[in-house]
Amino acid sequence: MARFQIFVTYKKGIFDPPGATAERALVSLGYDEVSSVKIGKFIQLEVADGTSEERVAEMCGKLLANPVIEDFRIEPVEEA
Amino acid sequence: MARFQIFVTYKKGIFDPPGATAERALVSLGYDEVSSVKIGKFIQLEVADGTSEERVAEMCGKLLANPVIEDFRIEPVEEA
Amino acid sequence: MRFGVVIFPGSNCEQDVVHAAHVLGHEADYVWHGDTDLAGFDAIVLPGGFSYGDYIRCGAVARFSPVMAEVVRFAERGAPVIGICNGFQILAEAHLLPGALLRNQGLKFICKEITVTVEKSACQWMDATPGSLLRLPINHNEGNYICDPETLARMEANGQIVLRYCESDGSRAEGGSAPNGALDDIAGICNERGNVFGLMPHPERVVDPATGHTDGAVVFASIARRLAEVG
Amino acid sequence: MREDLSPELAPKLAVELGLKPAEYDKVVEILGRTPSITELYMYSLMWSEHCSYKHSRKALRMFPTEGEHVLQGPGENAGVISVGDGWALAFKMESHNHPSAIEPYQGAATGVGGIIRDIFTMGARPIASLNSLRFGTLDKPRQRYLFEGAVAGIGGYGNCLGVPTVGGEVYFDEAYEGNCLINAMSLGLMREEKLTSATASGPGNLVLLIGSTTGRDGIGGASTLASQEFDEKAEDKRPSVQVGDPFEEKLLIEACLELLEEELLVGLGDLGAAGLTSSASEMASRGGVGLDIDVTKIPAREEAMKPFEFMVSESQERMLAVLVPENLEAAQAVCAKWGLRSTVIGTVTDTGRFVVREGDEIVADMPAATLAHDAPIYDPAMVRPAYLDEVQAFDPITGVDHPGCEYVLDDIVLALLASPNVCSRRWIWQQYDHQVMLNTVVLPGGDAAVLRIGDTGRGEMTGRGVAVSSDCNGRYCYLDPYVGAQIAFAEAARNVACSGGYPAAITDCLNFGNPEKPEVFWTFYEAIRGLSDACRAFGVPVISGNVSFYNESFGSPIYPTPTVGMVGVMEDVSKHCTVAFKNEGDVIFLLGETENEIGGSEYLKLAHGVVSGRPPALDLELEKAVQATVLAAIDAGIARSAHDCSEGGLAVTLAECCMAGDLGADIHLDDGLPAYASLFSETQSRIVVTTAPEDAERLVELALANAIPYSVIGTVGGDRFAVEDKVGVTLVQLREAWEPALERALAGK
Ligand SMILES: Nc1ncnc2c1ncn2[C@@H]1O[C@H](COP(=O)(O)OP(=O)(O)O)[C@@H](O)[C@H]1O
Ligand SMILES: [Mg+2]
Repeated sequence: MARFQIFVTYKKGIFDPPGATAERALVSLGYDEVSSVKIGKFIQLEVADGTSEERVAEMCGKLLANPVIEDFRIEPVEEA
Repeated sequence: MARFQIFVTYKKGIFDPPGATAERALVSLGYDEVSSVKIGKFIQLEVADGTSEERVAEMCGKLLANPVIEDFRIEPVEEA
Repeated sequence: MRFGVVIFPGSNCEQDVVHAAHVLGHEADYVWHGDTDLAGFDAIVLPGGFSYGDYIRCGAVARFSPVMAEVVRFAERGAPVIGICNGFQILAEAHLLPGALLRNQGLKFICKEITVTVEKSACQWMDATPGSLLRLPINHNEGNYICDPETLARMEANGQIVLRYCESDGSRAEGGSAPNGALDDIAGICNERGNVFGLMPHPERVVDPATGHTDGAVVFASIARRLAEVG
Repeated sequence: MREDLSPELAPKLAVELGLKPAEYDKVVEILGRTPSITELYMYSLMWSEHCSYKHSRKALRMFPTEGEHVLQGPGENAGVISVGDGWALAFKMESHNHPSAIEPYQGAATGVGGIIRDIFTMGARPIASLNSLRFGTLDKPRQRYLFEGAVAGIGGYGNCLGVPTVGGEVYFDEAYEGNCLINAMSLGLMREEKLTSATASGPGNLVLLIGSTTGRDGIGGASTLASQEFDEKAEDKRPSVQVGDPFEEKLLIEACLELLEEELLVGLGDLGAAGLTSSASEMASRGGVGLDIDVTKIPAREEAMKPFEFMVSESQERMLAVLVPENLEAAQAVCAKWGLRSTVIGTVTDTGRFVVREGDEIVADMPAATLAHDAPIYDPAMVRPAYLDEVQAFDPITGVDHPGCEYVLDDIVLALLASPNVCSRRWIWQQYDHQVMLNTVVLPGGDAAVLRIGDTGRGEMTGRGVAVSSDCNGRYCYLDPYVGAQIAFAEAARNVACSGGYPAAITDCLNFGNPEKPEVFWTFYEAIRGLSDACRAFGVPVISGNVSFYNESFGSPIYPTPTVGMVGVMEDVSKHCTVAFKNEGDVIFLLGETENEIGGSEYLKLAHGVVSGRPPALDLELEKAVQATVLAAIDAGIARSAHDCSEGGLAVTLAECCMAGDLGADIHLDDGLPAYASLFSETQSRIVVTTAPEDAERLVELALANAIPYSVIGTVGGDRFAVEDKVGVTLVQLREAWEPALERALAGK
């Protein structure tokens, strides 16, 4: 079995309401050192051995991310 | 400015309905090689220089993750 | 005329649309998301609800339902398609309409009646005097419309912006009148041709006089009139 | 039979699982041997307070449960009444207090999921939900977190299902600080002939598990949590929190209703507290049959699950169906159509025994009926709590300094309107889809919600309706549980009557502390006695309900909180009435009569910081007559608005009518009472009704015919709410106080 991690983030310039709210909330909780919070998705995928990164990229482009608003980055996970 | 990445995932044994739905959807789209999908959060944090990882962990425990059902992992981001 | 109302797993406003159509004297029937035959329908409605639980993103999974390929063809033929709330989200995911719908700015689900202004547009579903006001219920968690500046300019130029949120007197507040943070107060848009319409408010909820006013009827009446005209 | 527990270890595990030594001995006696691990888990859960009602069962027998409308009384997953023209309404209320105190969003969400499964199990389509909430005061961040989370969870789940949340109630009081209450009520509609029972019958029939996979989540969740007091250890119980999947539940609703519509099932039950153990054993004992279940057939969410874990898991969104083998294929096709898993996990037998196996090996084998029915029943000791003498001896009229001057009264009116216990609940219900299904005729914000009856999707409308309200003032119950419970009933009925509904039946959720404490049990017993007497006086039965004990934190019980969910029936839903003043010049009547009763009032708490005295008195006959009057006025079409008096008294009631109608009122009170009492007394059995001037005489006749006191107290009009020279505030001021108060409190302001 192979594993991939996928990071889905909003494209630059797209306002992220949960991130902005978390940022304000942290500051109001006294964490003044916080200057930016962005909240995206962290997807852990288990696929059959030999599944290529291209194939995973296809899944992202189609379903797991929305190319109109989101970018994604894929990382194969090395087995320990 | 310092950066941290935070990975928030459901605790072991907690059901992840979005992940289960994504899994079924991918298989029905023809990606039979998919055996498991788990969807968590990927948070990018920008904080003042010198902010410790403990401090970030505190923010996670308090606000960014829900310790009752979620685990989190923090990674400092080295500047390029 | 006869509306086809698509049921995706998790749709929950399909009955309401059928009821609204009946109240207005039209025929309406359900179309299962696995079906691929739209013969006999004059217009297709993608109703509100939570298709596939809104998991991953609203509308992301539903857009791959077998019926959607037919809906795309139906729309490409110039036949009328409307997406209400979750239906709008599905149309955006399917790229039948530009842009995307993000989480409401306040991070809360909003169910309430709001006011929208009818813009001058090419929309076949909105045969109403530009500038007139409609009271319509909204009911969503992800209605925060967004698109890039070029798309917005193009939509403006083409008359694709159909409805804008406004204050109850028709004015637009300085910081925006959208309850959900939508770009430029956009509540509903159509494609260039005007046959595909997506909107966050629920016109079908305000059609039956037994439960309130009837501001939503114009949507159904407009398309019926249009179809009667073109035959 | 796998013998995996030694006679030495078994009693120790039994204690850890919450069984008392005598209860363990009874298990051994039933089995005639040492129980296996699986058996011990199953008995301990089924005999927990939550599942067995062992402390409450006897007291609950006081409730009247029969009446002309009743099709199904207590005993099934929900009660059912007839609402006319062949339509039946199933409804029930249930608590999810303890899970919500740990994780408010998921706790509240799965609470909604659970009660809705109880409804469609009966064969009814869920058509509406209500929620009754109690928290500590909002100046505490933890309370804000709990409240916001619970509301978001209720909305998150119900909205996704497409079941409108049409009403509810919420109170904030220190008494609930360590133990919030989340009670959810749901109603479902069906044709009378579709009434289904959660019964297994017919040896040879198959047992089909439908829906989600089974995991270790919520092992011993609701049942153990709800049967223990809260203390520091609560934190350790975290992993038993479950995440709800409303999408799966939506599919379950559709699939199960289709299975019933196609008549493919013999019985249907939902998996709630104590999971498979509870639903299977209850279905078996109702049918007088045995069951044989193989846990290796159950689709598992996790690896290496033990048989007992399968049997007691509280994984959400699962249903258990019994069907004849010939229908299996068709039934599974329906499930598959809705994208649901369905798996045959066992068979019905004629042995009367509940057998659990792991493949070939039997891991549990016991008489099925003993799980559901042989739990010990206790007669808990009762003692009248000592605090009652103290609080009831307090005289609120002489015990505090009351204000006299008019400016202060203005301020108190506005402060009451801004109190979190009185202010607008818009912040809450705006997060709930309260309109989907297009049956909500009166939206939240008034007295009762009004729903029309019929099937819009099929164009089968009846013209009939129901009015629904949930109510309970915990302070009154704390000061006098007998009277407090009666007032909960009376207020719920009054809300329903003000909307035009004839009280038909109730459900209840009885939230109390530890029943093993004699003082707590006394309050429980008194509340049931009060509720029963009120039900009898009105001829309104209890058709379903739920008991939640052990609502304590660090040793002190919450206010006794017997929440009442009332359903009223309307023959003509178009005749409903709302709280809003309608026309300038309309005559304002007060039905009933104000007494100086400020014990336990919101005014006493807000202006003087005191929760003491006696609650307002309740005369059930007067209450009935006042409600009969308002109903007759609504039926006759002469009531333009109706709104009852509750927290905050007449001043708040009138202000709410003004705001709802965007019209002022000019009021003259001639009750001979000091101003604070005229305005803020919480005397029961009072309703503010308006009529057109030409109908005033007819309302007087109705009041006289019902022999109730009444007075004309003013006229509708203008943009001010004025009471003689005592109160004078503008509509704008009222709104500024009332409308944003919850949001302000949540912002920590
Ligand atoms: N938790 C809640 N959820 C939904 N609606 C609520 C909730 N709490 C209160 N409401 C609604 O707000 C209105 C006022 O409630 P409440 O003050 O309890 O009324 P009353 O005093 O007449 O019982 C009612 O329509 C009620 O249904
Ligand atoms: Mg009321």
